[in-house]
Amino acid sequence: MSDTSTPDTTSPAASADALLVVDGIGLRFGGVQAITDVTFSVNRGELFAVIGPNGAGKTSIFNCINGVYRPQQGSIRLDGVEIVGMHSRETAEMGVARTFQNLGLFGNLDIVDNLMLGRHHLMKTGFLSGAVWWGRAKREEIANRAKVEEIIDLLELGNFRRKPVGMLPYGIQKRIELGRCLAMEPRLLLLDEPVAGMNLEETEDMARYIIEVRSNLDMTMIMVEHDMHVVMDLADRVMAVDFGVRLATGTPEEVQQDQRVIDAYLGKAS
Amino acid sequence: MTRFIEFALAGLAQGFVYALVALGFVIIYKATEVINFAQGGLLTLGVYLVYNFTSGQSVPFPLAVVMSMIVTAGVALLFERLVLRRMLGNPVFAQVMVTIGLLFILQNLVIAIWGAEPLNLGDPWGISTISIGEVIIEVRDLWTAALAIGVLVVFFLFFRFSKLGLAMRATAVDQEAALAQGMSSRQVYMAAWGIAGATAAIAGVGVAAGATGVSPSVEFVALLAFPAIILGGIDSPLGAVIGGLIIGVTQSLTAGYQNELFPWLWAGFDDVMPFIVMVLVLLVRPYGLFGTPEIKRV
Amino acid sequence: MARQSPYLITNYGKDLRLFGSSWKRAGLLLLAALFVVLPLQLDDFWLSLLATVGVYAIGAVGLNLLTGYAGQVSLGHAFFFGVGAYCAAWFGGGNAVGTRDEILFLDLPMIVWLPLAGLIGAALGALVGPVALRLSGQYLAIVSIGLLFVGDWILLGWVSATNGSQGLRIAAEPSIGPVNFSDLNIFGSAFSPEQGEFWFVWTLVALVALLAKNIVRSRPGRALQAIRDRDVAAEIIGVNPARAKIGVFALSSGIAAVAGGIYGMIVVRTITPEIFTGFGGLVTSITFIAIIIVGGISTISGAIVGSLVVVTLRQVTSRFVDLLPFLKQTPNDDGLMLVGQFNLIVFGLLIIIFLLAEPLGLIALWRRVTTYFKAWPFSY
Amino acid sequence: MNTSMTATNNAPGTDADVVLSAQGVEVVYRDVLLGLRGVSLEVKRGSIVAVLGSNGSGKTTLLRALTGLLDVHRGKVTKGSMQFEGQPLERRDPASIVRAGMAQVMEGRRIFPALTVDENLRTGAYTVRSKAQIRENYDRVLSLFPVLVDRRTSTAGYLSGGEQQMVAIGRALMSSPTLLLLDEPSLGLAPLIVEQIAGIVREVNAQGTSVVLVEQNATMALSLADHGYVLENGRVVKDGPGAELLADKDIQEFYLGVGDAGRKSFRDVKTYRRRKRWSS
Amino acid sequence: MRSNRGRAIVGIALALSLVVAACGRSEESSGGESSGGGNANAGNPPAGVPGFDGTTISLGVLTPQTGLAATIGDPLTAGNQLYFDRVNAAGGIAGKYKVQLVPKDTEYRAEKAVQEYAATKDSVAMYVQILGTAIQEAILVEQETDEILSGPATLDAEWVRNPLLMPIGAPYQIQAINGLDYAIRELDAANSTVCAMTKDDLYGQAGLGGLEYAAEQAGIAIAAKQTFRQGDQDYTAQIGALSSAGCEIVWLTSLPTETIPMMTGASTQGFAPTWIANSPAWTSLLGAGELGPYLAENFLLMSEGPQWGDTSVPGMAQMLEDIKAYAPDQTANVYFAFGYAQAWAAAQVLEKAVALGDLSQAGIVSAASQITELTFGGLVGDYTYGPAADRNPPRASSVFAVDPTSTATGFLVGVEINQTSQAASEYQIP
Repeated sequence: MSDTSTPDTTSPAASADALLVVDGIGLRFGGVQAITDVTFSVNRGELFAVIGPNGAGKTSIFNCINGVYRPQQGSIRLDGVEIVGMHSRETAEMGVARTFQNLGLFGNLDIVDNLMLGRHHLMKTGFLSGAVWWGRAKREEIANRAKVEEIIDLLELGNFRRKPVGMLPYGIQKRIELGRCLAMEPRLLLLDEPVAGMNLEETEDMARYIIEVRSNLDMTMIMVEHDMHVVMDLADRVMAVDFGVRLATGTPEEVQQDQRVIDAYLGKAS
Repeated sequence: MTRFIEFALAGLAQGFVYALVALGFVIIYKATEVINFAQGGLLTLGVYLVYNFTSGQSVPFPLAVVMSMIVTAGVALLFERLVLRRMLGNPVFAQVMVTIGLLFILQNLVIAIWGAEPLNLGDPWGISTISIGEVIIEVRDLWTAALAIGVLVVFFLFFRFSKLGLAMRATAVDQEAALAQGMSSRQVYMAAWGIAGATAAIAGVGVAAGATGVSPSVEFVALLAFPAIILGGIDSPLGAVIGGLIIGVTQSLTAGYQNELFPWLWAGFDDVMPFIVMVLVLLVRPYGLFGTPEIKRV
Repeated sequence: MARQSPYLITNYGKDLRLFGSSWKRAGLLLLAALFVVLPLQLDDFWLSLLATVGVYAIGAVGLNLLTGYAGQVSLGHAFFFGVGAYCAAWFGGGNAVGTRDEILFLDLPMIVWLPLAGLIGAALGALVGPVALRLSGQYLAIVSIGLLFVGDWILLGWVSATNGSQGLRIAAEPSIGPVNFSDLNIFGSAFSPEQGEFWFVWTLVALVALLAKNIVRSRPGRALQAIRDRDVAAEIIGVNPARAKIGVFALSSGIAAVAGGIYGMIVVRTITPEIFTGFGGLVTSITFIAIIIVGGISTISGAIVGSLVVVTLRQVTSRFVDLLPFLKQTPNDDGLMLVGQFNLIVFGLLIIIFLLAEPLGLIALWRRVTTYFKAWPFSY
Repeated sequence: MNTSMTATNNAPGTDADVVLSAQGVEVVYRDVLLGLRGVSLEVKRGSIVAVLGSNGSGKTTLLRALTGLLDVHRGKVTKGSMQFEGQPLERRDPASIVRAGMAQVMEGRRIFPALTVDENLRTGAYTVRSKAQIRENYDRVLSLFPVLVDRRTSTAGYLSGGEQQMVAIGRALMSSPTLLLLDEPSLGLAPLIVEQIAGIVREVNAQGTSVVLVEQNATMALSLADHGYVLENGRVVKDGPGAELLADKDIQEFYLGVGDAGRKSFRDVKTYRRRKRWSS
Repeated sequence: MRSNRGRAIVGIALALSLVVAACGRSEESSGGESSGGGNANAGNPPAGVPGFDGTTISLGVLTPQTGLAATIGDPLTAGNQLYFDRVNAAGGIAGKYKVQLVPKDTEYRAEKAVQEYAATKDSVAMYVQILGTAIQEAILVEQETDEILSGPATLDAEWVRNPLLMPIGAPYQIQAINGLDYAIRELDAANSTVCAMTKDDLYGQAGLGGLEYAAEQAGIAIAAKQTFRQGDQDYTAQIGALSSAGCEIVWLTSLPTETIPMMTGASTQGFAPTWIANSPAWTSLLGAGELGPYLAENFLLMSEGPQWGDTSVPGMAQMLEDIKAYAPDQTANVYFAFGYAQAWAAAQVLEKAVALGDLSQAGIVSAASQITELTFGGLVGDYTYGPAADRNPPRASSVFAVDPTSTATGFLVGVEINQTSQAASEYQIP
C-alpha cells in the first residue's frame, strides 16, 4: 500500500545509499494493531525524524528496529542484512544504538562505567579473565577507557566523571545517554525524544551535541521528537505517523504543510 | 477410587491451612511489597494467645480467637509503627530482613513465655469427624475451609468496595501519588499489618486445632506455604487460596502414589513436588497464576 | 627531584588501581599486620570464631555478587554451601558416621578437591541459573527456597553417597604440598591448629575478595550491575542477560561451594544435611543474607564486615548475657527466660536496630563518616 | 452545579483574595542539599500562576513543600512560612492539605496504572466524605473529559499519554479543590494534546479553581497565566504578570527563543551560549 | 603534605605490629598432661585443671534452649540440674566439691555447638549432656584431640563403644526387641500381622533394626514397612497402606511432632491396630489431648524404669523427693527423668575420678573406663562400664499404657516393668 497523497521520497528500492530500509512492517499486541504497514528508509549520514501523537507507534517503530519487538509483517534491513528476528543485543552488535524516552541509564554506576557499558559488545573479558585482571582484562580496560574518555571530552561530561549518574541533573543524564550510544560505535543511532523535558537552554545544548556528533562522526540518526523546532531545524527528512500508520514523509517543510499531519498532530499553530 | 478421594481430601484440608497462612502474606505484600517472614511468628503468637485465653482464663473458644486476633493485630501494628515505618523507602530486602529479625524475637519470646512443650489449643472440634458415604471428614478441616473462604470473601469485599482497600491498592502501586490524593500511607501500612496479624491468629487456629496442638513448630507451616503464595501470585488473595489448594493436593497425592508410580524415587518427594509445580507454573507465568505483572515499558 | 603527588593520575592504569591512595595503602598494611599478629594474640576460641567468620565472609562475597551486584536474591545459598561441604568429604577424604554403608571416598590433595568443589558448585549453579532468568525479586527468593527442599530430599535420600541423616566425617586437612595449616611448623616453632587455620582461611578470604573485586570492576561485573539497574536497557546496549545471570549464578554458587568445603573441613568436620538444607538450611541462607545486608549490599568489603558482625555477635551476646541476673541458666531456675532464648531475641533486635540505623549497611555508614571528614569543615 | 462550587470557594471571609502564600521558604534534602533558598510567592483567588524554571531549579521541590510530600524524599522545610486559606501549611500531612482544598497533578502524571480509570478517579475523592459530593464531582470530571466516559472500566496503564494526563487532572479535581497544582502537564505530549490540556486548565480555572502551573513550556504557561514566577537555582529571580514576562527580553532569550518569527535555528547556535545568571 | 601523614601512619602501624609480634605466644605447651601419678593424690585431686578450681567442679551442657528441640533440651537440663542440686546439698562430689552447670545453647546447629564447645572446653571438666546425634558427632571430632568425656543424650547403640562417651539406658533396638517379645506373649503377635512405621533416619533405623532382629528370632514376618520423614504432617498414604495390609500390631519409631498427626490420622481414618512405640515418640500432650481415648485403647510405649511416682523403686523415690525439695513445679516427663539419670551417671564418674585423684579432663575419661558399673536405683537399668569394649548396656524395658485420667504419672501407667526378653539379652551391640 503506497501513499499517494504526499510525495514519497522513500521508495525502499530507490536509494542505493540507504543504510536502513524498513519495508511494510506491521506489529500487533494481542488484538491491538500498533503499527500498520510502515515503510521508510534512512540514508547514510542522514538525520531522519519521526513525529506523531502519543501512542501513534513511534516508539514501537524503534522497538522493532532494535529487536525489542518482533514485527509480524515486513522486513527491516540494515546495510542489506535482515534484522527482524534478531535479539536487541544482536542488533546492538550490528551497530544499532538508542536512547530512551525516560532515560535508560544505570543509576548506581558512574559516567565512566555507563559509557564503558556502551562498549560492552566491543570487549571480550569474561568472568574468568576479569577475575584474574592482570593481563588481558587490564589491557582491554585501559584501551577502552581511552575511547570513553574521548567521548566524555566531546560531550563535556568531565566534571561529573565519578558520581553515580542517578544523582546528576536530568539534562546531564540525557547527555550521558547520548554518550553511551556513541561509545557503542554504532552505525545507526536512534534518539527517542532527546530534548523532552528540557528548557530552551538545555535543548540548545542537546541540539548542538547532536549536530556535532553528526558532523564529527558522520552518524546516521533517527529521532523521535515532539519539539517541532528541533525537528524542523535538525532533520533532513521527517515522517509523520498516527495510529501506527504513516501519514506523510518528506522534508520538514513538506510535512509541516501536510493537512493530515496538521489535523492529527500539529493543530492550528505552527 | 476411595483412596484417591481420601488423598485428595487430605490434600484439600492441608491446602486450606496453607491458604489461610498465605492470605496473611498477601495482604502485607499487596500494601508494602514486602514478604513478611515474621508471618509465621505472628501465627505462633496468635495460637499461643488462643491457648492462653481458653486454658488460663477459660474464655469461650470463639471469643478467645477474637481476643487473640486483636492482640496479634496489635503486635503487628506496633511493629509496623515502631520499625517498618522508619524503613520506608529503603531497599526491599533490608525491610524483609527486619521482618526476619522480628521472627527471631517472636519465636523465642513465645518459647520463653509458654515453653516448648506441645499444648492443647482448646478448640471445640477435637478429632471429631463426620462421614459422607464412604468418606470421613474431620470437623476441624471443614472449619479451616470455612475460615479460609470467609477470610477470602472479606478480603475481596474490602479491596473492591472499601475506601481503605482502594487506598491500599493505590499505595501499593505508587506511594507518593497515593499520598498526593490524601491517602495516608501510614494508615494503609498499619491497616495491612493489623489485618495480617488478625489473619495470622485465624490461620494459627487452622494449623493447631484438633489433636495437632500448640507448639513452636506451627511456624513452619508459614514456610511451607511459600510455594502456595508464589504459585497463586504473591499479591492475589484468590491466588493464595487456589495456590494453597493446588499445593496441598499435589503434596498429598505425591505422598500417596509415590511408592506405586515412582518407586525408584527417593522417599519424601512430596516435600519437593510443590516447588517443582511452582517452578513449572512460574516458567509459564512469571508472576504466578493470578499475580499482577509489572508493567514494563521500554 | 620533585616528588610527584600521589593524587596526580597520569594514566588510566593508575586510575584503575585498587589501592590508589596512600590512605588505602595504609589500611591495607594495617590489615596485613593484623593478619599476622592476631593469631599470636588471641586464644583458640576467638581464632576459631574468626575462622568461622572468614568462611562465612567467603560465602557472603559470592552471594553479594549475585544479590548485591546482579540484584538476584537467593535463599538457596546454603544448598551450594552444602555441596562444597559434601565434596570436601567425598574428594578430600572422610568416613561415614556409623559406617552403615560403604561410601567411596577419594583422598585428593586440597589443591585439587577445593577447586573441584567450586567447579561442581558452579556447574549446579549454572543448571539452576536459567530458572533465575525468568524470575525477579522476591519471586526468585522464594523459588530458591525450593533448592533447600530438593537438597534435603537428595541428601537424605541418596544414602549410598551421603549416608543420609547420619552424615559424614571429613578427614581432609588444609594442606598445600608439605604445608599443613592445621599443623603448622615454621622455623621450628609449632602453631596450634586454630592459628594455622586462621591464616589459611583469611588468606582465602583475601584471595576471593580480590577476584570478586576484579570481576566487579571489569566488563562482566559492569554487565551484572547494568542488568540489575535496568535489564531492558542493558540488553539493548548489547549485554547478554542470560550469559550474565547464569554466569553470576554459577560464580556465586562456586564460591559458596568453596566456602562450604572449608566450612566442612575446618569449622564442623562432621556434616549432616540439616545445616545445609530444609529449615536449618534456610537459617544458614538467612545468615548469609543478613551478612550482606548488615555489612552493606553491593560492596565486597561489606560482605566481610557483615560477617564479622553477624557471626561474632551471636557469640558475643551469648557470652555477655550470661552476666544478666534476670536470666536463668537452667529451666527450673528463677528468672525471666533462658540465656539462649534471650540471646536470639537480642540477635533479632540487633538486626532490626542495625538496619534502622543504617539500612544501607555498615559500609555505607563508614563511607558517610569518611566523606564527612574529607569534606570537613564544609557540611556538604 | 458550578455555581455552588464557586460559592463555597468564595465563602471564607477576610483574606479571601489570597489562596496561597509562601514567605522565604527554604528546603533541605537529606540534611545537606539545598532545594529551595528562600522562595516567596502568592496565588490570588481565581488566578492562574505560572512557575517557570529549568530542571533542578526547584519547581517540583516547591510543590512538594506546599503539598507535604517532602518527607517521602527526605526533605524538610527549614525556614520560612507557607499559608493556605489563611492556615499555616508547615508540618501538616498531605491528607489534611488535600482535605483543606489543595490538589495536585504530579509530574509524569503518576496515575495508578494497575487500577481502572474509575478507581483512579475514586482515589482522588479519598478525602471527600459525602457520597453525594463524590457523585457530583465525578459527573463534573466526566463532563470535562468526555473521552474518559467510554474508558471508565479500562486499566489506566493502557491509556495513551494524553488520556492518562486527563485521568491525572480528573483525579485531582475529584476532591473539588480550591487550588489545583499542575506539575509539567505538557511533558512528553504532542503539540495538539498540549493545546487541549491548556484549554482544560483554562476551563477549570473559569469554573472557579485557582491554578498553579509549573512548566518548562513557557509559551504555553505564560499565555495562560495571570502572574508568573521564574525559579533559578532554588530562588525566585523574576516575577510579574504573565503578559509582562512574555515580553521580557531575558525570558524570551532563555525560555522562548526570540519570538517564533525571529527565532534562530538550532543549526546556527554553533557556540555554547553562556548561561546568564540573574543571581550571582 | 597529606601523603606524608599517610606514610607516617603506615610506619606506626608497622612498628606496632612488630612490637606486638615480639610478645607473641611462646608458651604453647601449657595445656598438656597434668601430673601423671594420679594415685598419689587419691581423694584430693589437684586444682588448676579445666573446670576445677579446688572447690567447685564445672560441667558443660550443650543443649538446645531455643527452637523446636528445646522441648527435649529443657527437661533434660532441668533433670541434670536437679540431681546436682541434690549432690550440692549433700556437700558435693566426695562430700566436698560443689558442682556447677555451664549450660550453653546450641540452637540445635552443629556449627553453634562447635563454637560453644570451643568457648567452654577450657573451663569445664566434662560435658554432662550433649543433645543431638549430629551435634555429638561433630563435637566428638574435637573431643578426640582434647580428651573430654561427654554424656550423649540419645539412646543410640553407636555410643556404647566410644571411651569418650558416657551413654546410659537401653538402646532403641532393645526397646523394640522387648516390645515384640511383649506382643508375642500378650497380644498373640505370632498369629497377627506385624508391621512397622519408622522414621527415615538413624533413629528410625535403630528401631526398625531391633524389630527385624526380634522378628527373625521369633520367626515372624513383618507384613508392611512404612517410613516417613522429619516433620511430615500428612500420613494418609502410610496409614492407608498399613490399613490395607491388615496390620494388627504396628511398631512405631517417631518423635512427638510426628506421632500427633499420625495418631490423629489413624483415629479419624478408623485404623486401630496396637501401636507399640519407642520412648521418644511420647509427649504428655498425647495423653492429655483429644487423642487420649484412642491411645488408651491402641497404644503402648516402650521405655525403661518404673512408672512416674512409683516410690517403691528407690531411684524414682529419690527423684521425687528431690523434685519436692528443689523443683516443685516439675511435672512428669520422660526426658526429665533421663536428664536426672544422666547427671547421676556423671556424679558416679566424678566420684571415681576424685577417688583416683585426677579431675583433669583426661583423668575423668580414664575414671569412666575404670568404673565397673553405673547404677541408678532402678530409675533406669544398671549399665556395665569399664573399658569401652566391655561395656554392656541394660537390656530391660518397661511397657506403658496410656491413661488419659492419670495426670500425676504423665498419663502413662506401667503394664510390665523392667522385663528382659531372651532375644534382648542375646542381642549383640555392635
